Order: sequence, then C-alpha cells, then structure tokens
Amino acid sequence: MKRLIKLEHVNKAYRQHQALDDVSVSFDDGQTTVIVGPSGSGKSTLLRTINLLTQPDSGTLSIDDLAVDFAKPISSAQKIAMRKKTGMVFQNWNLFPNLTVRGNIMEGPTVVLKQSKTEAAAHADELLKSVDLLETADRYPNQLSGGQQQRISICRALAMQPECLLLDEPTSALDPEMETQVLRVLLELAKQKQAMVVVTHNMVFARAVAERIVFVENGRIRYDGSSDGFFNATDERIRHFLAGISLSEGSSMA
Amino acid sequence: MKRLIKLEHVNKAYRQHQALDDVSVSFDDGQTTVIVGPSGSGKSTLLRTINLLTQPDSGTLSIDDLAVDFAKPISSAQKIAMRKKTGMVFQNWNLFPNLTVRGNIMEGPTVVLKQSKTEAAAHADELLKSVDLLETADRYPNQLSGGQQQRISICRALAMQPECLLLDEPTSALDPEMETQVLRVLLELAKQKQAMVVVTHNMVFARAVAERIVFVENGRIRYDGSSDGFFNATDERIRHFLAGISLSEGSSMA
Amino acid sequence: MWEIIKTATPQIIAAGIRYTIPLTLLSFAGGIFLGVITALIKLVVPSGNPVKKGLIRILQGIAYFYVWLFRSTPLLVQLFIIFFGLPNLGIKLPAFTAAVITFSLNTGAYSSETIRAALLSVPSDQWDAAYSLGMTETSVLWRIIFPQAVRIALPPLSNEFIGLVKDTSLASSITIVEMFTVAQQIEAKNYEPLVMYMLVAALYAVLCSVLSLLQGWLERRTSRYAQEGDEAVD
Amino acid sequence: MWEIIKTATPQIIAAGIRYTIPLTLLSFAGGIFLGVITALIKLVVPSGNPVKKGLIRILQGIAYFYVWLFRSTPLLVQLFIIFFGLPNLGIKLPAFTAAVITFSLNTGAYSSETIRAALLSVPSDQWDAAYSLGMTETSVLWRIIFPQAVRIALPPLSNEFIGLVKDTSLASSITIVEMFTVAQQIEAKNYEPLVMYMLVAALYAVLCSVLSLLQGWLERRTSRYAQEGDEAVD
Amino acid sequence: GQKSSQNSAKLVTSKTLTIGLEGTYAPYSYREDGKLKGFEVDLGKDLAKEMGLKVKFMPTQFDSLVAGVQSNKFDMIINNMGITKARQKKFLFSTPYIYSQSVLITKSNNTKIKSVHDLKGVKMVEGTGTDNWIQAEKFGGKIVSSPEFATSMNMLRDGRAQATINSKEAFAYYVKQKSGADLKATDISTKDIPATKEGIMMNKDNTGLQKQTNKALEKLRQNGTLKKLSEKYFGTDITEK
Ligand SMILES: Nc1ncnc2c1ncn2[C@@H]1O[C@H](COP(=O)(O)OP(=O)(O)OP(=O)(O)O)[C@@H](O)[C@H]1O
Ligand SMILES: Nc1ncnc2c1ncn2[C@@H]1O[C@H](COP(=O)(O)OP(=O)(O)OP(=O)(O)O)[C@@H](O)[C@H]1O
Ligand SMILES: [Mg+2]
Ligand SMILES: [Mg+2]
Repeated sequence: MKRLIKLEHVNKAYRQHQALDDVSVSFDDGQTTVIVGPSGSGKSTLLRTINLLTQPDSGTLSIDDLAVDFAKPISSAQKIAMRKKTGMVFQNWNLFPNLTVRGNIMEGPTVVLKQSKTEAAAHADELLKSVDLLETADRYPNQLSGGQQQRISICRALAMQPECLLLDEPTSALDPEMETQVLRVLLELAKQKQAMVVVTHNMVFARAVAERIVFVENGRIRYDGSSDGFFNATDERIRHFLAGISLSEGSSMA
Repeated sequence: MKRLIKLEHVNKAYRQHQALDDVSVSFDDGQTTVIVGPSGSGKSTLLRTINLLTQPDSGTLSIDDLAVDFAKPISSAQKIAMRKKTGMVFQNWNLFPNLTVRGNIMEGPTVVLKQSKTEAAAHADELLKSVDLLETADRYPNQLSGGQQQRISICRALAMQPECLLLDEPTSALDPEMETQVLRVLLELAKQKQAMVVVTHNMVFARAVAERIVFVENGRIRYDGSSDGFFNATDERIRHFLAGISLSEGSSMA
Repeated sequence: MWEIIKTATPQIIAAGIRYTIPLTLLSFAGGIFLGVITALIKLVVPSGNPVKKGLIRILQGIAYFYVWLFRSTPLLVQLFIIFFGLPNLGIKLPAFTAAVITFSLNTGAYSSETIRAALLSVPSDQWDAAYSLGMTETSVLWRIIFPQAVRIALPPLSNEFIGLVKDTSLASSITIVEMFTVAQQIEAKNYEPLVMYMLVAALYAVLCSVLSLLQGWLERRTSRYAQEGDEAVD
Repeated sequence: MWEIIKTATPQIIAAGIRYTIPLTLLSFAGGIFLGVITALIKLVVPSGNPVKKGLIRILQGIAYFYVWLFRSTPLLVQLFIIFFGLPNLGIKLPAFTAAVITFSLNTGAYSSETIRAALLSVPSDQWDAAYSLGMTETSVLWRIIFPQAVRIALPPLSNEFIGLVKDTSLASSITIVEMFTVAQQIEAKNYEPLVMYMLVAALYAVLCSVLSLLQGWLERRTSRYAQEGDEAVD
Repeated sequence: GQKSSQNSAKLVTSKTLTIGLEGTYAPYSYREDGKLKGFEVDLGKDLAKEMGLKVKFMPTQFDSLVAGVQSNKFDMIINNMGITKARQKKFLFSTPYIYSQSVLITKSNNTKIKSVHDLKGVKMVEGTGTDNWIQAEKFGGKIVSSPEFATSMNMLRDGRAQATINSKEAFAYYVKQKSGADLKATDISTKDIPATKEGIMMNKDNTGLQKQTNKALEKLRQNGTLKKLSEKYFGTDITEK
C-alpha cells in the first residue's frame, strides 16, 4: 500500500515538556489508523504537526508528493499545498462563529476549491443530511448543542474531500446513537478507501474503525500494528491502559 | 431519601425550538443520577437550568430549602445562594484562561467560601494529585491538552464541596485510563453519599456510576428509573438509542 | 439670539458640507486603510528565508516608528509641519490635500492599535481551523478573522471616527475655513461666544448622532451571530 | 535657533509639570472610572422587580444620553460651556477644576464604548463558569472578566490616554497656561512657529513615549496567559 | 533670486494678492452674512485693486499667519500687526496704516484701577502672546491668558479678571454691539503706552512687494480712501499719527 503521510524523527518541546519525542510514523493511503494514548501524550500535537499547525523543532514530514523539513522555515504556499491534502476535525470543534452552519461547511469548498456557491451548498446540505442536521443549516454555531457542533465540524472537514481525514476525538460529544451514525459514515468512507487518522479515547469505537492502531505515550510511539494485536497485547503498559474498559465493563456491564 | 433538587413543569423555548418541554424531575440527596439522550435533546439545558445559568420560560426549581419560580424575576442573591449548593463541570470545560491551573481551582473556595489562600491551595493540590495533574499546577489552561483541561474543570467543581455535583460529559476527552480514574473519583464520592447528576454519552461509564438513569429526548423525559431497568428496557425507542453500543460491540469487539 | 442662530446656521452648515464632511470621510477611509496595513505588519511573526525575514523586520521597524511618531505628537503640529514645513523640502501641498494626508496618517496610527487589539482578540483556534481548510492567510483574514474582529473594533473605531469629525476643526490652522472657524468669525462680530459655541456644538451633534446611529446599526449587523438570549450581567 | 530652544524648553517643561501632567492623570483616572460605570450600566439587562427594572432603565437612559452628548460635541465647546456657561447658573468653577471635570466627562464617554466592547469580547462561557461557582456579579467582573477584557481594551485605551495628553492643550481656551500656550507665548516673541512647534512636539513625544512604553509593559503583563508558541499570522 | 526680488514683487499665485488674516477680530476682520468684512478686508481689496491684482483672503489662526508668510503660503498679513523691533528683524513691514490706541478696560463700578500704575498684582486677562500681554506684564499685572477678545470681555464681566489692556477701537466696537455690558475703558496716556503703529507684514525677502505695497498704500491715503474706511469702521480717523 502507498505511504501517504510519513513523519520521521519529529521532535517538539514545550519548555519543560517533550510533547513529541523522536516520532517516526507513517500512514497509508486507503487505511484507517486510530491513535490512542493517555491524556497529554501528544496525540493532538501529532495531528497538528501533520496539518502544519504546529511546527516541530526538527524532523521531516511528507504527504503524497510533497515534503518539508521542520528544521527549516516552511513557505505559506507549501503549507497550503500540504494542508489541502488533509482535512481536520478539531477536538474543540472550532466552528466559525460568524458563519451559519451551512456557511461553515461551504467555506473551504468555495474559497479554497473554488466551487460555485450552489454546488457547495448542495454538497453541504447532503453532508448535513447524512448527520441528521439539515434543519440547523441556517443557525449559528452558538445556537447548537455540543454534539451538534461536533457533527458539523466533521461535515466541514469532509466537504473538502481530503486525501486523508484527520479526526481528533470525533465522537467525544456524541451519544451512542450518533456515535453509530458517525461510525457508519467513517466505515463507509473506509470502504471507499478514504485514508483516515482518528484520535479517540473510545476503545469500542476504536475497535470498530481501526485497521491499525498506534499507541502513543509521553510523546513516543509504544505500539504500531494491527487492531487485534493491540487489544490482545500482553504488553504490561497496554494492558494497564486498556484496563479502564474492562474495569468499567467488569464492574457494571453485567 | 431526601429530595435535593426538584424541577416542576419546566419549559424553555429557543425561537423555533422547544429545548425543555414540561420537564418535571427531581434528584435525591446522596444519589448518582445519569442523564442520557440524543444529541440536542436538552441535557445541557437541563443542567444549566438547575444551575440558574439559563432561565426557562416557566416552571419551578427547588434545591434543598430554596425555591424559585421561573415565571418571575429571580434576584442575584437567590441565584447565588442556590448556585452554592451545586458545582458544575461544563461540556466545554470553560476554564479561566487568565488564571493558572491552581488559580482556577482556588478561585471558588477563596472568593466564595472565603477560605484562606494556603488552605485553598493545599486543597487544590490534593485534588490535582487525585487526577494526576499536580505538575501542571502553575501552567495556564491553554498550555494543556484537552483531557488535562477536562480533569481540571472537575477539580474546580469539587473544590467547592457542593451538595450536588452537576457534570456535563465529564469523560468525553478522557482516555480509558483517565476515565477509570475519574470514575473512581466519582464512585468514591458516591460512596460518601455525594449527590451527583451526570450527563454522559458513554454508556459503559453510565452503567458504572448510575444508581438511576434519566433518558431525555426532544426536551421530554422518556425514562426515569433504575439503571438495570434502562439497559434491559423493552421500549423500542430506548433499544434503538442503545443499539449504538451493541452495534459497535457486535461489529468488531469479537 | 434667534436672529443670530438663523443667520449663522446656514453658513456653518455650508462650511460643514464643503470641508468638514469630505475631510472626515476621506481621512477616515485613508486612516483605516493605513491602520489595517500597520496592524497586520505589526502582528506578522517574521519567518521564511532570511531576505523575507529581514524585509519584514524593516517594515515592522517602520510601522512602530510611524505609530510612535503620530501618536506621540500633537495633531496640530503634524498639520503645521506638513503644510508649512514640507515646502522647505520642496514639497508644496494644497491645504486640503495636506489636511487629508495628515488626518489619514494620524487616524491610521491610532486605529492601527485598535485594530491590532481586535485581531488579537480572535482566538487562535479560528486561525487553526481556517488554515486547516487550506485557506491562504489573506482569505483567513478577510473571511474569518476580520468579521469577528470588527465586532470588537467597532466601538473604539467609532470613537476615533467621531473624534476625527471634531478634529477636522484643527484644519483652520492651515487656512481651511471649516465649521468652527466660520462660527468664530461670526462670533467676532456678535460677541456671543456661548451662543455660537452651543450652535456649532449642536450642528456637530447632529453630524455625530448620524454616525452613532450608523455605529449602532453596524454593531447589530456584525454581532448577529453572537450569543443571544442568556444575559451576561444579571 | 539653539538659543531659542535652550530658553524655551525649561519654560515649556515647567508648564507640563504644573498643568499638562496633573490634568492628564486626574482626568484619565476620572474618565476611566466614569467609563467603567457607564459601560456596566449599558450592559446590564434590566431584570428583577419592576422598581429595580425601572431604575435600571432610567440609569441606562442617562448613560446613553451622557455618552451621546459628550461624544457628539467638540471638547472645546464642552470646556467653554462648563467654564463660561455654568456661571450663568450660578456655578463658578476655577479653571483647573472645570478642566478636570470636562476632560473626565469627555474621556469617560469615549472610554465607556471601548470598555463595553472589551467586556463583550469575553465569551459568555466565562460568565457561566464563574457564576456556577456562586460568585457575585462584582466578583465575576473584577476577577474573571476584567482581567481578560483589559488585554483587549489596553491598546484603544492607550490611544485615548495619549490623545488626552494632547487634548489638555485645549485648556488654554479657559485660561490655563499649559505646554502649548507657553510655546505660543514664546513664539509670539521670536516668530519661529515651526521651531517652537517642533520643540513642543518633541516634548509631547517624550511624554507620550513614556506612556507607550508603559502600554507595552502592561500589554505583556496582561497577556502572559495568552497563547504562546504557535504563530497566528505565518 | 535675491536680485530680482529687489524690484519686482513675488506672488504666491501670480496676478493674485494672497492675504492672511485671522477673520475673528471685529471690526478689523469678521464674517457677516456669510462674507468676510471689516476694515482690513476692505483695505486688502482696495490695495489689490490699486496694484492691479485679484485678491484672495486666507483666514487662519495667529500662529499660522506667521508660519504662512514665512513659508510663502500668503503674500502678506493684514492683521493688526504692530510694527516692533523684534518683528522687523524677521519681516518686512509697510508704512503704518493705523495708529492704534490702547485702553485699560475694567468693570464700570471699579474705582480702584484708574491708571496703569494701579495694576500691580491685579488679575488681568490678555490674549496669548499679544503686545497687550507684554504691556500688562510690564505694569506688574498677574495675567491669565485668553484665546480671543470676546473671552477676555467675558472674563471681566464674570469677575474672573479685573482688568485688561486692549485696543480702543475693538472695545468701542464691542460696546456698540453689546450695550448692556457694564464695562468701561480708561484712556492710557500715550506716555505710558505709545500708540502702536500697525503695518502690513511681508516675507523678509519680498522687498519688491514691499515697495509696491507702500506705493499703493500712499495712493489710498492720498485719495482719502483710507480715511473713509477708518470712519466707516471706527467712527474716527485713526490712520494718521
Ligand atoms: N442559544 C440557542 N439558540 C437556539 N437554539 C439553542 C440555543 N441553545 C441550545 N439550543 C438548542 O436547544 C436544543 C438543546 O440543546 P442542549 O445543549 O441542551 O442539548 P444537549 O442535550 O446537551 O446536546 P449534546 O449532547 O449534543 O450536548 C438543541 O437542539 C440546540 O440546538
Ligand atoms: N502551548 C503549550 N504550552 C505548553 N505545553 C503544551 C502546550 N500545548 C500542549 N502542551 C503539552 O504537550 C503535551 C501534549 O499535548 P497534546 O494536546 O498533544 O495531548 P493529547 O495527547 O492530545 O491529550 P488529550 O487526549 O488530553 O487531548 C501535554 O502534556 C500538554 O500539556
Ligand atoms: Mg488532544
Ligand atoms: Mg450538551
């Protein structure tokens, strides 16, 4: 399978803290990778690095036919070219408060992809329908519940038809029903060989979508392999990390 | 068991939308209630109503020995008196960006409860330790990961030692390990008969903490009863809502 | 007294239409243009290759110097030097042109600070979200950041606009006979400074009220999206 | 020319120390006080019992009128009326007092708009979070909202402060011999208006530069907590 | 062009006499019915006609008059400029066209101040930087500054100042307009304050213009125009020594 995104020897330090510690990892075309790891381990930083929103101190990144060296300054044109290949769903949604729901989704397609307004609007409405939010199209984000905003931010990223979708906690504000719906959307995308990198804390969800799991801890990659391999790992650290689910399951999912 | 919080015939409309539709529900002292329901069903609005952050159009609320009628103006003093009895953890964390992590937690105790700085700081550090974040005490919120901010907002609410803790999605940004940790904290609190109302989408988590489940849909209460009764319900709507978990479980938790 | 008001009013209004209003509008437009440019230059973080970096640093130096110079010295002196001083260097500007240039430069220096603050008040998350869509800096600025910053910048910018209306009276020192000067000339004959001052104040008030109404309307328009319903201060 | 500068400088500085600086400081303090009060009154949503509601409405009416009046009329006229007009009503203020009152009222009207915008720029989530802790409105304002608003308000308020320094020169119209007047008096003897104007501009520049430095320092202090590291404009 | 300026007048705008004045000092220059009027305005018009030029008035504040003539924004200033030694060092003057008398103005009921010798420690109001200011200072007055004539009069009437030294003509005109003002003027003997000679002020190196102006002024004096203007605006002839 083609290597789509490739990070090599990436380091990022915040004063006291090494958020990414010599990370080398790659993501393949057409594959769904789930990144898991403790809170504060560097997962968001990793996604932001791929999206060139955070510039690490050193290392290299290549996406498709483009590559950058983080030790050197990166031109805006280069950043934009690379960002167009990925679509990002933020942990905090980051919707544009000054645009309506539909406007949020149309923004990228019209401004960046130069789609016509009608075309972009039609596509936006289609996406909204797929997450059951068509009736909110003309509202502003602050008139929506958390879960509604979450879903709209997924639509916004999907509207760009990126080569690789980067999702940071795409289901954290969703109820099981919605989770299923988003899961279905993602599984459908996976079937169409849409490459995806998903950060999630929801192991049930992770199992459902992951073709591959990357486990990050303290800014280092501790596991990188199959989903089954991860959930059945004998590694002490992983077992402990996963213990959470079993505990919850054990203690009351009788 | 003593009724601690009691809502009666509460209505709240946002222009087109009836967010709360004749809601009557009460929460008991010493009990942990979990509120579940589809995204946009009114769960956050319900919590905000209890905390007097949203003023419904009509209905009444009583907490402990205090009561208000939403049809009438409510004095600030009354609001403050009632708010002191509850502690709120927001879906979006809402930490104070201008205060350090420790400052965020100390704010309520020093300003509202008039604790001494040293006392409040000691208590804050204790709470931070319990969620494994003592080393972040002097950082500002925007230097923290999502999960870290989430946990700190829980500490901030706990520091007020409220009669009832209101939590909106307290685990949405947490990994399983942290989830377990927060779960342990909540279970410990439950053991100490701390009343809690928890909104969550995480059914595993819900099962683990809930003594009682309230299911909300379209601003109405559809189920209000035991946790077991909910998860084993024969009601079509509830089964469908819960189907999400089974689907994920069924499809890949082999 | 009514006699005085009746004869003076049309003369003052004529001066307003001839000088005060065009001066204000032209200068404000120029000032906002300069203010936006300057604010952006100040906010850029120098990056890219050394040449580009050096260029940005030089531009920033100029921007800081410009803002410092025009905020630190009295407007009257600026007018004076541009009109009476520049001819010594061979630059001879007509009074109206000199006034527009000076007021624009002055307004630009002040408003750049206001605009800078407003741009900074938009959370960096919004930049992230827009960049992640592959938008260029210019698009992000125009389509995402400015619309949110405008809401914050409007009241202080209105202050500057309304202040400018009245500052144009300083143009009298470089031979422009605007509203205030006309009032003073009439007063020189009738010796009723209080009446004349109140009259001219009333006429300014009419002008400024129109601007205030405009501000209110713009504020409502630009904050359509902001929280409605729940009160902030209760 | 050096002779002129050497003799004029100490005289102008003396006037600055005697009038310009105290006038500015007193008026700005008064203005900010009025500005904060007015901004808060404007922002309150009338609620509570009918009497309280009515009272709030009246206060808001006064606040709107006050801001309108003092923004819409020229400062010079305000000074003039308070100094020369009020004696007709039996209120005879010494020039310095009249100047401080006028400048405070004027600064208050302008700064109230700036402060209002800055307060509005703090997300309502922050009110929610603070209220939920049981904090009183006053505590929320002082401890949570103001510290965040200050960051946004500082540049436009600095504009107003620096503007005020120079507006104090208008006090000459009510007999106060501040820096500019002294310069004019000297100039009337030496007939070097350009030199004198540049000199007084330089002295104002020194004063305002100190204020600009102070602004920079305050800005850094009040935004310690703001995003560091990742650039906004790249 | 030092040489050519010896003979021919340099003009800011060719064929036009550009005149700077304040326009805010009746009866010298002020506005009535939307038009500039006054003794000095009429004088300017007549001068220009005499010199075969069009005329253009530029009303400006006092400081700017000086700067304007220095930087060649106007050809001349006709604005009550007393011919003094200090000014003559920096500017050219025409021959005097007015001999202006100063008076001491007080409230009508003031009996304490009878002459300039009673001014020691008295609170006086004077225009910033005027000749009157210098006089008042000389006689020991405690001076507050005022931006314009009407303000000075207001200060006297409000009791915020006790006296002012000012132009006799300006006060005469003021009293004519405001008959209710309870102010009086005391003539100051020419020994204490000699009458000021007012002249037209021009740029230092415009000797050509000075010559032409003097010639035209002399003509106006000869044919009685100057006298007629003086009587029209001041009621008496103050154009002769
Ligand atoms: N300010 C507002 N204006 C208009 N509609 C609003 C506003 N706030 C909330 N709503 C609507 O009210 C409904 C209830 O919102 P609420 O936030 O209570 O949902 P929720 O149950 O918490 O959802 P989630 O699980 O997604 O957080 C939603 O449909 C939402 O769109
Ligand atoms: N601006 C910053 N300044 C200082 N430290 C930072 C900053 N941003 C992130 N960090 C630190 O870097 C580490 C990695 O953060 P990151 O957001 O990548 O974590 P994460 O894996 O996404 O966690 P979570 O699951 O809680 O979202 C954390 O310890 C965080 O505190
Ligand atoms: Mg994260
Ligand atoms: Mg919610």
